[in-house]
Amino acid sequence: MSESKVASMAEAIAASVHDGDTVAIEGFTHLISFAAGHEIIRQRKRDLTLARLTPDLIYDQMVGAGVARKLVFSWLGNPGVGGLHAVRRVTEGASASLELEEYSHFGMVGRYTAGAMNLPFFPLRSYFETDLPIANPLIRPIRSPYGDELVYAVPPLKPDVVIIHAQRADEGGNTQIWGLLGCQKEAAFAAKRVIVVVEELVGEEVIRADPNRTVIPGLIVEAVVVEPFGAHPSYAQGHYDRDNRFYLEWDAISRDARALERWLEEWVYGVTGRAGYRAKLGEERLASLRPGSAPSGSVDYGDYR
Amino acid sequence: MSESKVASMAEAIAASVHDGDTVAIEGFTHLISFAAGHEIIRQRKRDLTLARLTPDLIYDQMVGAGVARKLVFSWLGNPGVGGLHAVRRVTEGASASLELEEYSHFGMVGRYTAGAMNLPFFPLRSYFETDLPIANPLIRPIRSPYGDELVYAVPPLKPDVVIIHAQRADEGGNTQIWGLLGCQKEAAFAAKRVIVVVEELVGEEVIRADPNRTVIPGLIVEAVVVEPFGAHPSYAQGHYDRDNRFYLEWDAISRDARALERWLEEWVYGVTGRAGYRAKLGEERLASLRPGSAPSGSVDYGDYR
Amino acid sequence: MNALERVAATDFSASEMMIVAAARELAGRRVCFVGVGLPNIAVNLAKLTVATDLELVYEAGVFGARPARLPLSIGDPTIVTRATAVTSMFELFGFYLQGGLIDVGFLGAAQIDRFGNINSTVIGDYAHPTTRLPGSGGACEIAINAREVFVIMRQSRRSFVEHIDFRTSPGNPAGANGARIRQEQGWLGAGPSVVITDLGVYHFGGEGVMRLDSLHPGVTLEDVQGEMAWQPAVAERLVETAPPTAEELRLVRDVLDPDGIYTR
Amino acid sequence: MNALERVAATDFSASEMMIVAAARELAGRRVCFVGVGLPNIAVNLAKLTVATDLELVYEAGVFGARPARLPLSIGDPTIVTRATAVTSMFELFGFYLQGGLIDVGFLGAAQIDRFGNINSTVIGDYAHPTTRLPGSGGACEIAINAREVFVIMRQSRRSFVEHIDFRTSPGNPAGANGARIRQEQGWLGAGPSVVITDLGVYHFGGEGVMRLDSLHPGVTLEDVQGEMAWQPAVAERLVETAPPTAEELRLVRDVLDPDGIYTR
Repeated sequence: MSESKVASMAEAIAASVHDGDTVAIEGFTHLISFAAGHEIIRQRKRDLTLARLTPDLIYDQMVGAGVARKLVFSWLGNPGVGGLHAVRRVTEGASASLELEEYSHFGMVGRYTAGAMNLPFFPLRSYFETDLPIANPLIRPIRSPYGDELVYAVPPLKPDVVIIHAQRADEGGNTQIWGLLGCQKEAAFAAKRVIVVVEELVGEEVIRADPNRTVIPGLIVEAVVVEPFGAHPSYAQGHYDRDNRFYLEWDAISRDARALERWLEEWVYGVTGRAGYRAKLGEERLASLRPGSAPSGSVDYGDYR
Repeated sequence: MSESKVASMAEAIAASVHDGDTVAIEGFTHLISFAAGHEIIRQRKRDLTLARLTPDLIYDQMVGAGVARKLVFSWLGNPGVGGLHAVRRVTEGASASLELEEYSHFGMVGRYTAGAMNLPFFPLRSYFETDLPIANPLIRPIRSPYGDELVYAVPPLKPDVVIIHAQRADEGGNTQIWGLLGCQKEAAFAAKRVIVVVEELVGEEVIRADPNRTVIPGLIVEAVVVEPFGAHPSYAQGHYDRDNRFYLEWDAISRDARALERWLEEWVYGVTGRAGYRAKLGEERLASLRPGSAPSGSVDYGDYR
Repeated sequence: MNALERVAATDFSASEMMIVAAARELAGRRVCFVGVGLPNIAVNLAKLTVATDLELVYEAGVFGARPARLPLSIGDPTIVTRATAVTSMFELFGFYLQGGLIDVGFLGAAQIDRFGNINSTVIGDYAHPTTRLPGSGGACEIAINAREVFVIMRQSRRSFVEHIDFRTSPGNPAGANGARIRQEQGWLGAGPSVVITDLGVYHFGGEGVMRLDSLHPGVTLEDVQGEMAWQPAVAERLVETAPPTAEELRLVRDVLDPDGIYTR
Repeated sequence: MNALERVAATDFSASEMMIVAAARELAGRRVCFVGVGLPNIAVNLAKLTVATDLELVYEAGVFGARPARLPLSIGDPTIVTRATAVTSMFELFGFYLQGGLIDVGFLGAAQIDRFGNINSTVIGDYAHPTTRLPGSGGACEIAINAREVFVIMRQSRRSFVEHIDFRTSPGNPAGANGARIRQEQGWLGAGPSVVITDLGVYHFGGEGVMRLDSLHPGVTLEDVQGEMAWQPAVAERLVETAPPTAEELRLVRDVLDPDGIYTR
């Protein structure tokens, strides 16, 4: 772990995300890097293909801000609240302008897995007797070489950039996550470039004390960005809760293109990075999201000399 | 977690392992259930198909004791020492009598994974330009439905019984492992019946304090057997070291069919279960294998109310 | 008085009746794939009443959840803390669901037909829809790989339709053609087996067609026929759903949804 | 005096020369798939000398190992404690190796031919062999998926053969046919690129044939020809391998293998 990969968010996004790239900000409900999404908006990236199982508020904001050309996804919504209205505005009706490439959850997981494993396809028992292979001709049947059974295949997904939020990493990018793991590991290994955003930068010895907890090795990481509350309004297990108030507020904001524009002005373009966003949210709001304590306990790896 | 699945090794093996079954005692170098293997020998099971990436000393002992009809494997040897002589005696020359079904490591891992996932095959980039698909016609080429690329497929492996040694489990069979994970999880999910053997039985609250550490859910576990040092002479991370002296000694024992028979008499048939084996090894020998301490540290899951 | 007004005249809500009816259908089931909202409450009610050994699996990657509060979403941190196991989605969908460990999966739907085919993708044309819905998520693999599927949804002429606009999840694969398809494709599951609505409960007959088996208290056959686009098959002995017991209502109101988020 | 006796007359062993030569070949490489024994010492020597940024990956599932003692096997607990990451074999073989992250894999061999095809399966007929060897383990996927492969083995007429008895791992896929095969099968790797023996060092030419490039101190071309079953291609400028430096020997003897398990 020789050199440090620590960078500012502005540096990391400028260096790794280019117009036209396929970008995946992953994390299933948990650990969604809103901080990175906002920086991409601020840097006015264009023509991005945004991949993600669940285009959440963050992609609704990015689509609303005009960075995206296309979505690759499996479930489109504001979880527990309703629809994504900025996305709906450009996908419904005669003037639908956002390209969609649609799978199921396991199909997306399989695509990242095939990408990570350098496989030309991933097989799964899904899609039988549905219209999904018609809507998306990249979902293709394949016969087993044993007994002629039919399954479906999805193609590998290898994003140019994958951005992962995590509880902690060391300077070399060795990253540990607990709580929901989603498909962050598969997505990161499938990526050409990985940016890790963390709540906390820790010493290498903290990572090395519990190597089974490491989800992403520094080997595949381009940059480590330290951004406490960087997943707000989503959550970071053990650090803060989902800020549900914002998920509810977004429903109203996103229904109105001009309200959305004002929100971006105020909370994205108008703040100085994530520090500005945190300051604007205020200490009290952030403190109200802190959970009580539920320690994992420690196990012993043994010292073998 | 209503009823307890705790059983004695004799009960668990009698209930789950039947003559003619396919049995996998998994664990890569780490956590190999010698205790279960010895009980299978003691109960004089016959015609077993033994599956395992690395038929180690335990399968050499089981083959020497006459329980096996066939091996399914990827690497045959006494790791760091040399060959498995009991296996060699029945696989070399004109009178070779043990059936072999041979893959590579990743092929075996892929077979368990396909078994666990109920897939009719698992694709991998292996076997190109080798004689393995000739030696084993179950290794078959398959064309990608994207761009016509060729990869190889292996068929699912669904053992009747998979036996896993672990550091700890609760009464319901929820099992936690740290250190090398091998392919125990994939093998266990592929199995019809799973026996978990543990160093330590812990309360449900210990497991629930660190749910990301759980490798095997009680849902798929038939029986939990408590057997400290049950992986000896292999090792259990944090509990004891590999007893390399025995790996070296076995080389000489297994070269001579009669010495092997005497060893089985003394250490398997002649002891009363694993407790007898531990007593015979002696406190001093066991104590010499204990490592120093290297704690993982604790993380906080947060209490969300 | 229309159906919903008549139901409103009882001392429980239509949502409460749906939840209670769904919970009762879980009797004897062991492992359930949980969605948030009505299914979450139904499953937890079953665990407290008819299926005390029920194990809950959340698609976010949680087995054996023990939530300390009502989860706000399917990935709420409260389902993680003190769970039995937390795992990747690869493993959850691959080993648990596709591996055949799930007895019952719950699905909602925007549209359903008499065969249990479900649309949760678009209303209108796929390329230029009038309404863009969430899409499959895990629904299509749940429908195929769970041993059986319970559908829970409100009933209307717009949702119980003759032809769905998009087939997101396959229906009940019974009948001769279904048997062939299932064998050729190695399906584990029986597809949708129960549909629970605010008006009644349906099961599927041998030919894979939805059959009305019970009407919730205060609902007539005419009410049901008025809220669907086809003439339903009706059980020979159409019964009235037993109303929620006092204990069921207490559990729903005091324990599972004290703020009435899902049940009012 | 034969070759090995002449080598013995130097102040370092043939094993030490092999290790040092192998370590030097790792200059500029970043990620190495480590086998235990000679490769382990070679890789660790490289990390202390010519490739200080080298990352070690063990097939047992360990990345960034920091062993506190010489590991007894490829799965020794000392490679786990204080490693950077420990993972399943599915992930290790799938994401790290097949995913293309490994620059160099090390293989041993019972037999090798001039194209670098390797046998570690059987001597004799497959069904009734005279010697049953370990088999592939990970060798066949390492040969295909590592960006390049270093072979380290002792040389003799029994091991450097005209025709190997079983092809466990494919050789160097250079030349026209190789290019076609590689594209059709999407190979990432260049196959075996270096063979280091107790007598010398070989690389592979454009046609994928092993070429003797250097002779260890005290070894002659005749010695080498005496220990292989074919007439080797020889570099235009055949050189003598630089003998181990005092520092290289100190590291091997005092730091990496103080008990002389692998190097005497």
